[in-house]
Amino acid sequence: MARIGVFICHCGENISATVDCGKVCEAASKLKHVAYATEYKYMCSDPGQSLVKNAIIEHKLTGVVVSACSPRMHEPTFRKATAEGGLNPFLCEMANLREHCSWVHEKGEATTEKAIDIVRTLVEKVKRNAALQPIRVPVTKAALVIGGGIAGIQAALDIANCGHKVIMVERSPSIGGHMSQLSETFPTLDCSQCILTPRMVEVLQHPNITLYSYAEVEQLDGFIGNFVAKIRKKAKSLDEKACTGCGLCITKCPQKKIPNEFEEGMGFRPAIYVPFPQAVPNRPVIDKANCTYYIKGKCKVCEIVCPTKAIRFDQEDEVIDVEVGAVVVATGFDIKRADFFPEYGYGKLKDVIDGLQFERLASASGPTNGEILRPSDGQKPKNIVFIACAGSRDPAKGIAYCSKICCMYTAKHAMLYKHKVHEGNAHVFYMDIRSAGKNYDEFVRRAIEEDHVNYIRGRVSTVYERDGKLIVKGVDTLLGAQPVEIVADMVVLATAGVANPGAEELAQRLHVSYDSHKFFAEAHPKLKPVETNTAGIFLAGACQNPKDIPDSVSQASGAAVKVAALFSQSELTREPLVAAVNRFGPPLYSTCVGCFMCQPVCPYQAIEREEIKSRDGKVIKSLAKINEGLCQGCGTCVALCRSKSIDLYGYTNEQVYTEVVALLNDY
Amino acid sequence: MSHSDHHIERNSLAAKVEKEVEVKAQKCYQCGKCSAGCPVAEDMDFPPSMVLRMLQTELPANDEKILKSHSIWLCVTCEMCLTRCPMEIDIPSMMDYLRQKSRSEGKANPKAKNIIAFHKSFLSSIKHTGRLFELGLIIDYKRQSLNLFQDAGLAPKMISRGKLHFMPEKLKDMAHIAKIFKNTSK
Amino acid sequence: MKIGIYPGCSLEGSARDYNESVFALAKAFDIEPVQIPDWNCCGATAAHNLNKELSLALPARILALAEKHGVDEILVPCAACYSRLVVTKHELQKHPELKNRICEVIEMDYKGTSKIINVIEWIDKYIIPKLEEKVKKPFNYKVACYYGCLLVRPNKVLNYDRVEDPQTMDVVMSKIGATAIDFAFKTECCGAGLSISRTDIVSKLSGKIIEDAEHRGADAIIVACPMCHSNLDMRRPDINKYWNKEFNIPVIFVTQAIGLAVGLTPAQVGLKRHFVEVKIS
Amino acid sequence: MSNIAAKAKELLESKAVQVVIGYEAGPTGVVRPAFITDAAKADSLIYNENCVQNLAMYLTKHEVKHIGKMGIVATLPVMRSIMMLISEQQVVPENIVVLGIAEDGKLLDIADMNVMHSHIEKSNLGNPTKDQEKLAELNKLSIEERFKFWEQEMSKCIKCYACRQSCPMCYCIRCSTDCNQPQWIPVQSNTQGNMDWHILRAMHLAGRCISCGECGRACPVNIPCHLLTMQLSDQAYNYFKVHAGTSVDMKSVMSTFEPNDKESFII
Amino acid sequence: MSDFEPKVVAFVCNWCTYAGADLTGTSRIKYATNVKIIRFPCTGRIDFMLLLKSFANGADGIIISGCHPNDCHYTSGNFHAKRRWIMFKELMDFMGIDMKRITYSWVSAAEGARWAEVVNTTVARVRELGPYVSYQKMVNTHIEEEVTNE
Repeated sequence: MARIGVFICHCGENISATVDCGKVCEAASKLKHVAYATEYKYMCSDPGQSLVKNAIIEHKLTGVVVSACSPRMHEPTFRKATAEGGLNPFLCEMANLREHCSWVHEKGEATTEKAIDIVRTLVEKVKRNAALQPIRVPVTKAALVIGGGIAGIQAALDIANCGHKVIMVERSPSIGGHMSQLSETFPTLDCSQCILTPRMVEVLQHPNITLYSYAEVEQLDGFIGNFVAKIRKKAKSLDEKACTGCGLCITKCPQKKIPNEFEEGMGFRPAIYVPFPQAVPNRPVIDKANCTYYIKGKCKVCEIVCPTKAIRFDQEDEVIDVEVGAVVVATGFDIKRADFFPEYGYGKLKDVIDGLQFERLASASGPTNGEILRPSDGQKPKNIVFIACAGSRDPAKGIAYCSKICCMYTAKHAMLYKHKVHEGNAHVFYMDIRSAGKNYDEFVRRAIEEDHVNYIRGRVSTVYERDGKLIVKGVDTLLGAQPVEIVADMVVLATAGVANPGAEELAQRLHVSYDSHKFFAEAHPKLKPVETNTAGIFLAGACQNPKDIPDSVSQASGAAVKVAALFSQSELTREPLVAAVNRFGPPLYSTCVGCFMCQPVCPYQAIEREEIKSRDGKVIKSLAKINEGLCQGCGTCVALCRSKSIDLYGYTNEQVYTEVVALLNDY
Repeated sequence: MSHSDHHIERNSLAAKVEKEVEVKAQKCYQCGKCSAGCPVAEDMDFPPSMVLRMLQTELPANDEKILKSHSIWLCVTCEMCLTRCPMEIDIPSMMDYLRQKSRSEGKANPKAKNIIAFHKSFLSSIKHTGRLFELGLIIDYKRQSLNLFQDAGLAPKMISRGKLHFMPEKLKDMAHIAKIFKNTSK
Repeated sequence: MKIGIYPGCSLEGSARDYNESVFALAKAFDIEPVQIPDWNCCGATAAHNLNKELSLALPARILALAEKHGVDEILVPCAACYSRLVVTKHELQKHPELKNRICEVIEMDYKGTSKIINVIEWIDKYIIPKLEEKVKKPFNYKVACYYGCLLVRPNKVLNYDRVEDPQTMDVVMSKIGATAIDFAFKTECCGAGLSISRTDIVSKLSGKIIEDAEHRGADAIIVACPMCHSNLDMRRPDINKYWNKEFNIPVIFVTQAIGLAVGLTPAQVGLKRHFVEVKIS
Repeated sequence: MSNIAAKAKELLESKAVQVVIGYEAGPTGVVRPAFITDAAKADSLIYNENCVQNLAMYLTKHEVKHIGKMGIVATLPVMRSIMMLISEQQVVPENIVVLGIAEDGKLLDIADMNVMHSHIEKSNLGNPTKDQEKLAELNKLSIEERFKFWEQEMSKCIKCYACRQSCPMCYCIRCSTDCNQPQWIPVQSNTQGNMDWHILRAMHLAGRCISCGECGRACPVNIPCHLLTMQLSDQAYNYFKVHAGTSVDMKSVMSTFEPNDKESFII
Repeated sequence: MSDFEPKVVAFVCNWCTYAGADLTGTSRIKYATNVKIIRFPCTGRIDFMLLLKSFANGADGIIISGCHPNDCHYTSGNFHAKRRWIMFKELMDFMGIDMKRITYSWVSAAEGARWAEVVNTTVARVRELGPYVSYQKMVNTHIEEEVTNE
């Protein structure tokens, strides 16, 4: 038999000024199963809380209704007091007599009546509350960082420095990401490699970080605190322990004409290679698709010249399982290539290049040793045109968003060009200059005012070649949309930043959501920019949307803190207000019929498939199962389930139904 | 209370363009790519992106300027603007509408006299013969535009090459064509 | 499959050369396209500039006539007529109410069942498969294929070839031995319907096209549109005057070039009717 | 022997299926469902315009399922039901062979679900004409008149749940009507509770009803309850451009959404 | 009917409208006492049957309110709810159940004044419509009397 205690708070006079608390108390005491009702001036004060605790013990209460302010204010307070009184904290409910009653109504009969209705409703609800136990989940204190660009590096170092193990997986042979390709960085024009490489080395040497380069995450199972990742370590055809990184194999490899990815196709590399001299780890891999031995079965020059006999042609991919408690996704972004722009030359015009190619041209370690020379004939361009928003903010091409970084890097490119080719002219076609950031706008102004970059507001319609020159047909919209034609030697497209190829598949493997542009989706656009909808998986850097270096690093540190917070306890405790599918003994097992229509409804991928098998392994029944590690308790699946087989603790069907009935009927 | 309830009855030219040819001027963010690629932009008083900007203001003075502009008559419907417009704004359809509107309100730019005279001669040729009678078209155009000596040397050369007929080729069912013209004259 | 042809007004007059070459080529390949009986003018630029309903009704009559006579596929050699017909079909398909209204106007049934093809598609489908065996005199010239506006735009409606740097005509020309040069003005406008009313603009725009083709060393400009042809060929004296230059590059219809390659005489394909002398044959 | 019977015979003989669900003439000549397990008895299968029952409901019944692989004579609504049942994981495509019937009564060659998909895509997926007319008629009434109409109809309901039993999409092993904590639908029959039931049923079929009209035919007191689900079929298409039962992996109307779903009533 | 005080039940989500209604309180904005709130985690949790049960138990009007689109605490619960209400509304319309008795709204945690407005307009409208007897009285009609009527 339920024994409910009702505690009516005056909140000074905040409630009692318009609600006749005495009358509410009297009405409450007459409600069925109310064993005790009292009123007090400040229920949240220490004596007020003691009143609750003592009453629980004294009156052997089985449920508590504190009729005071909003539960959003003091529910934790009174649940704690209830627990201290020896009752399960989830057997305490609050009736909101202040924000929803005394403060919004005038003093009078109707206000008091409403207060009584509210109290009665919560009394009926609390009778049906269950003694819930917090959900405890063990936490594996190791983090998986996917992607070894600047965001992944930052996240990995921050987590490792908190004393936790980190496993970093990088798809290419070296970490460093796009940042390692950059020449200088805005808005300070310091050398990218100079600030990045020390951190790359730190990753390699950190005792808490295990680096798997040339590896990919194939599968991720489990849930927050308890993930198992399957990692494919692609065969490098190399015994990494034996290799000393002397580089002899690289110089001797006869296959030398493979377009160099790191140089954005503007240089060549052999089949056995390290992507760039400062690569980490600085050990070569054999690109099987282009290696003569793998193609024709003959060659083995590298094996012959290797002084330590480190080449392993028979090496196979290795797939390993790692257990981690959290995942940071930092897979970065890609850019649209010049061939995305038929009107600018279909990628057939050699001197129409993209921003990353320009970075390599401007880089001291690049194919031209930092000289700006155009790809077609190696001449120094006297007239250069930069086209901003090439692909970005272009719904017709399927990209409606602003890529955010192009305004800044275009200004940087123009500036670098002017610094290197003093006599040259740099023109920038732009639509808007978006340079919000510390010292950003000053940087753009410097390009215009000090380096005399010619900024023209308008888009380019077409670029075509004539006598080795590029004719750029644009417009100056600030001069009444006057057509502008520039005869240029080179054109640089600030192409849109896009999701990495394979981002969608990875998102599916990780069970995190992604947006229509295949960028990973944050859990909340404002308040959870680092979290994904899957608990325990966090985002860092440009895999979420195009970002510059400072933003990527900040977000990476944010993600690291989320991971560190998660790892600060050995067990994860969660409010047990989660959904559950009913279960019974055989032969019914559950009323769930396994239509799985609830699955797509769940924003957290918390609904799994459970198969009940007979002793001989035959599936007797398939039914939905809620992973309470993932469920956040929104209850959308509950309302959707036709057979009412799912229910939500704290807001069960019985509870909410009773609330409706109790609110509308006097008992 | 809802945001959609706040619709004010708009009576601007932009609103009419939106209603009649489903072209939303507000979509234009003034990148100018249309003007950059337009073959006749440099001859126009207002290049296409300017026309869109003027529409966006929804000011009667600008609406008036558009309808009285030379630009709308110079547009040759080459469709380059639409092809390259990042917002896929159908400028050619919009121009068609503006031309018709300009003429029905008697606001056609005097500089476009020849262009309009040509179009009118063209249609009247079809109206009378069902097909284009080129010699008739030229004679009628000269009459309408008063450019009596234009292209004087062209016709004899065409005739000598068998490219100009002296008699129009008439349709059998001319009554049908007449009916179509009647049914579409507003 | 019944193939009809809608020649359009130009082909009956100023573009007789094009007409002759289309029919001569068809005959050489044993094809007999049937003219859509009692066809009318499509309305061209004038109609859609001045009267939207008329600009749909005139092509709708042509399409309805084709349907009435059981034509499954209509060849429209004139790029301008092609564009008007395809756009009309598209508009009426997209707006059923408009379709009903236009049916009332033309007092005919219209369903939209006939397929409309341009001359390149026609060549691709009916000429190319038998071309190799028939080529007698390879067309060994450097050519600039000029597509103009209406063969490729509006590309979302026409859905034909790629809109920037189209290739179909280049491919066709390469099949008869020609070398198609890369050409910056493939789809730039020639000035179109302003030919008579604003000859100055046409001279400027067409001149740019001719200048670029000559500059790149082309022996001929290949076209598939009578309007482009008349602007580049018939207007040549005006163009030369405007540019103060002597451009001599001939402008040849794609059907004429193929005709010559398969052994038709210059007269058979109407070359004699050109203003700019065609010295190649 | 009809094509259907021949095909059924062939399937049974080759052991491609263990049972064929179809129609046969009962002793009084009334059409009834038939479950043929013996090839020799396949002859009794018929198909004519009286064969209107939606046989798909048997596909989820244990008594039929346990026999083995099932062949099923399937008109358009049955085919659409099968698509729904597959998409809702109640039927495994490998377990059934569809003897599709075209609109003209001819046997279709439904080799697999892709073939069935393209056949369904080509068909008219709207509500049957006579029901459309009735819907239009009701939609023309004033709101008070509609309420009167349904109040009158609902008062006749005897809560026999034949509508539920006959519906292939009502395959739950426990219906929400059988829930008593809380008791969503009152056990006894009164107009309000009856209406609650029919609203609940229609909502549970929103975006799932394939317009077979079986529920209406099954009702012993002739409540046109199929109009409720059909109205929602129309609306599901109207709002979300989804016809139920067209493919094996259709996006369910009620468990998916588009951020820009249009409505005009939320302020 | 002038002394008719409508009973209105409000089903609101915890994160937006419940918090918004709290703000109405902290801002001391007054509204009609007729509305009583039931808290849900999310509009996605609100079962349409609860609406029918409300009417059956004497409610004359109902308010459903949650986070504005894109603001859902659970990212998509309100979108699912929106679909559900679209279908529900169409069904109710078809059955002649007056949708003027149900207000659907998005009220954010910052819209305290808006909540008061939603409540007051709903109460005023329902007051106009009068008690929902046509629904409530149905509980007393049943098969026997209808059959005999036929």
